[in-house]
Amino acid sequence: MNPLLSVRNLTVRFGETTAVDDVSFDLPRGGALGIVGESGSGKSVTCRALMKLLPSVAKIDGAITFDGDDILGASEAKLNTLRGKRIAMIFQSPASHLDPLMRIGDQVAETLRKHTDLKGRAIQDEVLRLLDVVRIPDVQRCARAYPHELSGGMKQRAMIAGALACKPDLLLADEPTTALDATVQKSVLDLLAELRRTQGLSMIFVSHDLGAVARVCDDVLVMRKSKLVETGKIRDVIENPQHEYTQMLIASHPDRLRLHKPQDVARAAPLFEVKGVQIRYGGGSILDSLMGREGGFVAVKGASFSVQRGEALGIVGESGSGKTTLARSLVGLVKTAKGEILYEGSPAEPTGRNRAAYLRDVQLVYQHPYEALSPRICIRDAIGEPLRRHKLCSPKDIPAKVADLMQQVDLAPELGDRLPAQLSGGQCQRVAIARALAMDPRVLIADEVTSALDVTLQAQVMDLLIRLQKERGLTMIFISHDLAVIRRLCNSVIVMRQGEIVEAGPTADVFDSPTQDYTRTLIDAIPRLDAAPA
Amino acid sequence: MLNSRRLACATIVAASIASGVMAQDVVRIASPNKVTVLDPIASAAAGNIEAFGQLYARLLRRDTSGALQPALAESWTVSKDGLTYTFELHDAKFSDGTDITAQDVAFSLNRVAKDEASSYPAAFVPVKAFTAIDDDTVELTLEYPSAPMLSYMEIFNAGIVSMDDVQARGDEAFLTTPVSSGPFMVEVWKPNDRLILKANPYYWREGYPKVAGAELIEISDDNTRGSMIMAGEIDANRGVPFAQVDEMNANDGVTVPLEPSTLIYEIMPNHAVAPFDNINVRKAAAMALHREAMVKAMTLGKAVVANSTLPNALTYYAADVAAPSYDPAAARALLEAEGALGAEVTLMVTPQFEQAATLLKAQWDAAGFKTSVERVDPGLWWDRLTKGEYQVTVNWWYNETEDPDLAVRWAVCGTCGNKSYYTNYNNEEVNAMVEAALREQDDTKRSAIYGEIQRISTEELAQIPLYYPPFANAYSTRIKGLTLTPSLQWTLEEAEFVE
Amino acid sequence: MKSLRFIVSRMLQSVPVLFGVSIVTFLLMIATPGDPIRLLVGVRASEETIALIRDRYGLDDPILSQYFTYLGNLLQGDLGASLRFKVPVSDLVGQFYPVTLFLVVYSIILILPPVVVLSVWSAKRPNGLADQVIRVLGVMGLAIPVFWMALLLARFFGVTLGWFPVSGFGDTFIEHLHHLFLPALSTAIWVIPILTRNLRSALLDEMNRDYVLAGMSKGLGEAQVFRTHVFPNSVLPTLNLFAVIVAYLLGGSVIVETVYAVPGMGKLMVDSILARDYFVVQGATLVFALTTIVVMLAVDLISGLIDPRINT
Amino acid sequence: MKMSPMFLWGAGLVALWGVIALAAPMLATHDPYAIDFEALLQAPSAQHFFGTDNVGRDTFSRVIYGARLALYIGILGVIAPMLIGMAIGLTAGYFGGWVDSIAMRVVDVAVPFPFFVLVLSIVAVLGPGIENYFIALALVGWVGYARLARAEAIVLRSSEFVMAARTMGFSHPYILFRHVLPNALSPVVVYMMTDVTLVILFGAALGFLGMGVAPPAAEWGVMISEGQIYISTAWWISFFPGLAMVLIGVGFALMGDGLAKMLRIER
Repeated sequence: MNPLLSVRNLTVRFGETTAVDDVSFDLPRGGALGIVGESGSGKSVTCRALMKLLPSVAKIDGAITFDGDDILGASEAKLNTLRGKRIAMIFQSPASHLDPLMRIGDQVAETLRKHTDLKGRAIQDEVLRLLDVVRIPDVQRCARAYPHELSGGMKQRAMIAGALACKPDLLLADEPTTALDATVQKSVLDLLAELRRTQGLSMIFVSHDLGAVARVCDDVLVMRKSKLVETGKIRDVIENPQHEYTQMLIASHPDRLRLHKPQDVARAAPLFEVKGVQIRYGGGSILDSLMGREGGFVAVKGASFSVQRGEALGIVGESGSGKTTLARSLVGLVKTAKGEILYEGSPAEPTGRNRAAYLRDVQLVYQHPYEALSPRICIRDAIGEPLRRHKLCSPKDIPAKVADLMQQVDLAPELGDRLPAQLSGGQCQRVAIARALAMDPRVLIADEVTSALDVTLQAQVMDLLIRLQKERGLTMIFISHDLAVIRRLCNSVIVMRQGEIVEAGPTADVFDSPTQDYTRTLIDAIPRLDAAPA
Repeated sequence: MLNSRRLACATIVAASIASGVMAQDVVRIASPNKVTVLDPIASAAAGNIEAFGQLYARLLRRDTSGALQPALAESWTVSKDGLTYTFELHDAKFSDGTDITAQDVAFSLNRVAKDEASSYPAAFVPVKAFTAIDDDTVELTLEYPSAPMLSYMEIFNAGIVSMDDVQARGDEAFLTTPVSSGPFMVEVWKPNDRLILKANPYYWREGYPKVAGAELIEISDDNTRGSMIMAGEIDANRGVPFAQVDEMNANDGVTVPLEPSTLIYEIMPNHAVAPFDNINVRKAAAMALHREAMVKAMTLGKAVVANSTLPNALTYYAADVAAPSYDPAAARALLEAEGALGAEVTLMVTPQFEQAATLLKAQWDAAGFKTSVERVDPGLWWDRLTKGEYQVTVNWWYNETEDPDLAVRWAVCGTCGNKSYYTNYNNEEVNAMVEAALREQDDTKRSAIYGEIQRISTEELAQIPLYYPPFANAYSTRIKGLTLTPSLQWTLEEAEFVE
Repeated sequence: MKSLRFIVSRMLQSVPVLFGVSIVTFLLMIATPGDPIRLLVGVRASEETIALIRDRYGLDDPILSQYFTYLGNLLQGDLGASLRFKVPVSDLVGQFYPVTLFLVVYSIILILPPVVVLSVWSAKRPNGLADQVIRVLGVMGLAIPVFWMALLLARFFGVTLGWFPVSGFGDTFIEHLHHLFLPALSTAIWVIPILTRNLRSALLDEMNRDYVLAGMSKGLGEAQVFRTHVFPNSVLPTLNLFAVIVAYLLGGSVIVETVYAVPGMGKLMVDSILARDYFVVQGATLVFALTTIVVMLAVDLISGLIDPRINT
Repeated sequence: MKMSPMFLWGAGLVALWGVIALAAPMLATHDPYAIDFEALLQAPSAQHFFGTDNVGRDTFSRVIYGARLALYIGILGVIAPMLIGMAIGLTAGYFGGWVDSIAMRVVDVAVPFPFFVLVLSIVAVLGPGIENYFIALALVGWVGYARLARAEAIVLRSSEFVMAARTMGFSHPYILFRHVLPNALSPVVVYMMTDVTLVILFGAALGFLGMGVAPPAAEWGVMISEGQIYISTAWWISFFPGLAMVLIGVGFALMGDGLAKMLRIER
């Protein structure tokens, strides 16, 4: 029986650059194929080529045959009868792939209107049914809602519902879970796996995360630098990877990283003490004061914890749990409404008079590598800036100091003249770290530093941080939604949920014997390589 | 084909503007001058003058040839000493159907002469009183004789208003629809846009006006008015730039007859401030100018070069006097002699005198002045002029009558209220002669006096005369009998459409 | 309900704004040299007469008391009376405002279709021939002085061809359309390029959005994706610029109104400024300001309708 | 950053005008102010390339010299408003709070003003003339810039790199200049390019309404309005200045579009 989809020597070029280089594979009916690779590996382009959804500048060679139809040869008209009807696609970041001005229901209905003869009422019912299929609660409301009114998980489910509308034979999933919280990610993966069984979907699942692929797929392709490096049954690939890149990929998966033993810390007077800190956004308006209420939205409710010298504290929680807000309050980016922050026993004034002095000790590294650097300042100047402004060393020494810092974070000196936009995410993150180190801080707060990076980069950055902590005896506070990262790096951990600290303690205890169900679900949600397919 | 379209379009426009009335019997006149008030004594601004004549009949009127004719007064007698005038009134009615009585006439004319708010009483200064002898006899008594007094019974503010109405409504009377005694009455007044007139059924003159109505439309832009008349949207265009006269004439359906006026364009030095307080500097300024060439450039040869401080259309106009003629070398020499070489002068002009300003600056600088041009809007111009806050400027003026009395009072008399058109020219001798000439009954003697006035004031360059332009108004060939009299009155009642 | 509260609050906010506008205008007029009375009674009137009438109009009272009298009347909805015509300013506004409003709306109607067509056309193939031509023509339309262009149009369509009136407003609706065609056209010629440029770039931005890809993946085809997704999203930024332009047109129609002798607010304004007719200038400015505020509000409401993320 | 061809064309055109302005004395065939009673309203000829005007001045030379005033008006006329607008807009947007609300109230008052009327009355107050025209523009024109700059500043304020600068203990003024300003500039510059054209045009329009630059200055707007009544008898008087105005406008507009492309940072 011939495969549903067969790809032969697929090559995609954008002008000079070759995005996909001579890729061939088959997908049997009902099969599920994972394509794994890091950003820029060409996996997404491959996926889009299957629908011929590439900009006109792309030059496509090779052959793609879907159920006997030649895709690359087909006319737009012909393709549009396949797209959405027989081949459907779901994307990363549902937020941007849904039209912000159109109701969810209508966007799901679009496919039905286009490809079926359903009319009015019938469409409504079908939409509701689909939304129900993807486990969306309160389908009525959701159908009427606009994208911005739904959570990321709900958006993704809605998009899946739209993809399923016409019972396609093939579902192309392009990083469908990357932007989501761990728990949500897990549930979506489970949903996909289930749909596979129930709807008899064939699926191509593109992801940078082997763990995620392992949950849904039987077979896997590993791509690197637009080439296919390894293919095979997912189990085999995970158990004994042939290609060294695959091996590195697997080695650097949080699940496989050797747990480093954080230096244990003297139970002395804590360096940081946070007492009942409450943080509020908005509020305090005249109206509020008139009505004698506090108003606004409370992001952090009475958080209390302490950090020892040289300790590595992890703060975990899903998006909106207030962990980032809490971190920012430590460096005075947000004012605390209640409670106090003690640094070395005396009240820290991150916004007050001698903030400069305090901030030299306490530095924050941000989540998005590109956005954290001023776009029009070359990275050498970016790193030198604090030195120059705070006169941390004599002007003539600055170049040397900068070079030293760059070398410390493994940045090639020649990158110095580049603008952030001309660097990779990992490099930018290093620049950000180097810039923080320029202040020679004692405390480094890392806010989701790894979450925007590919796994191999994640591993490298983590190693870097560990090394720096050792060398400089830094005290660190890691904020992350990725428990694997936290587990690896931290002595102790705080679990936050909706602005409250729900659990805290030494990492090992929290992970091995969580007292809270919430914590447990978080831990369960960690994508594992050895997890059985859902 | 195009023409028919044009015609169709024209009719639409006409119909639209004439609001219901058939296009062919309403005369549409576009003028840059604005109608701002309807009370004949309240303003002496050009736009209002042009409107007053249509609303308020006077005791006398001028025919199309310009000759004085009986109007509301069918006859009159003047006493030997010239101090008493007696007017016999025609039977006539106001637009509201009430009779125009001697009381109305006396009331109206006394308002002009005596009311403290009367904007231009100059002509009536000698007046002791207007008194109604009986219902149709009015007697005018003077403090002292005034030769031109009879002709003043025709000027724009000598119009007759309804005493009852004015006393009843007060200022209200003139707000929107005054009771009119002239050929037309107000149908609608759209301030700042147009005054729509309709024929006054009670007008004293049988068979007049010949048209059903008229519209005085204010259009500030020369080109717009030009386009309008060429497109057939109006029947008369008040004030065609000389540059466009030939173009308009060439356009079928439009003619631009150059009509006699009492206009004079002149340079106005301020005699109260340096350097033009100095007669020789004024002379130099005059000699620096090639006036013939200037006039040719400014009017394309359509105006006469002025030689006197008074308009050439006036009786007793002295053709023999002359301002110093073009001689830049002499001008420079004169300036040097006066130590005024390189004297800085600021020439204040309104936008309409840009060309003149350019010419003056070029020639004066050539002769050794340092001229800078200051461009102001009319509002500011009047303010500065009347306050005497200027060195030299350019403007025109006209005279209501052919008699020079008002003209000399306006232009060269330092003690007649206007400081010689606010140039502060003040010559005792001239002032005295102005009064004498008014009282003088003998024609030849008056002629001599006015000649002398012109000689002196021109010699002393009270103003530097530039030219005497004709009225250049464009008329549609659809109408005949419409002209603008030298006293700025449209002969609308005579106008009619040609079939 | 929610949007009603929005409207009310915005209207409340506009009160101090109008107050500010009235102060600025008043100061401007006070500072303007030139005597309205002189212009009113004309050349020949003597100083004495002028002084007398100035006094009658209370123009010699101290400035502050003048302003407060004015403000007092204003609060009672009285815009004062014209110095020149002695008629209430509200009457004048009532006479001239509808014309300008008609002209502006007419212009908008002439402007929008070409803007949409042109910008879509040039966005289809960026930097293609059509795009280049449209852009260059646009720049020219922008750079040609309105009054100059207007004059040429008047002479050609009005006089030479005789297709359209070169002046006036007409009485019936049809006549309005006929009379104001050339003025509206002259306005459109320089407004179209501005909006086109704006909408074009908005379209280009939106065409690269992810949801376009998503739409294509549903097999909707370019045309439908453009119609249902790209276009609505592109309209928003243009809408705001549009508001600014409309506001500008309301006050900036001066030139066009002058050239085509349209009896509108622009003409009233300029004439009043030149004649130093203080109260008319103030009243008219306030009306302008109010209109602008309303337009802005309307646009915000519309964007609210289009874009659920904006909460009005 | 690589030059976009559009920018180069525009810049070239503007530069050309710049050269013309500087080299005016060399290029001009006649004294632009010299009147000549013998040569009134002459059609374009070898003698007078662009003909002569109603006082016999050489239109070609006047157009050449006009470039000086045009650039002067255009550039000075936008610089002042730009600086004022940027200063207000950036501070307001960056600091927010009461600073913002005060600035925005001022803007609120300025926005609903009919632009033209305001310029007109300001010119009426100060009297005509280029300098006063600039003042009027500065008093009115800054609003557009302020709004743009503010919008940008608000976005940048909450961007991570500005926060990073804060947490490195830098002062507000420093951050405003080093980090906010450079990234807020591009839309402003683009807007500026269109503004230049409009400013030059407004100059002309004021001339038309009789409030422009005083004669005999060789200013295109004044020339056009002077030539208006000769539109059908001596078209060249107003045509050539008009043409010049279009060409300079095209130059600036192209520059604007080009800059918009170039200032975008591609990743």
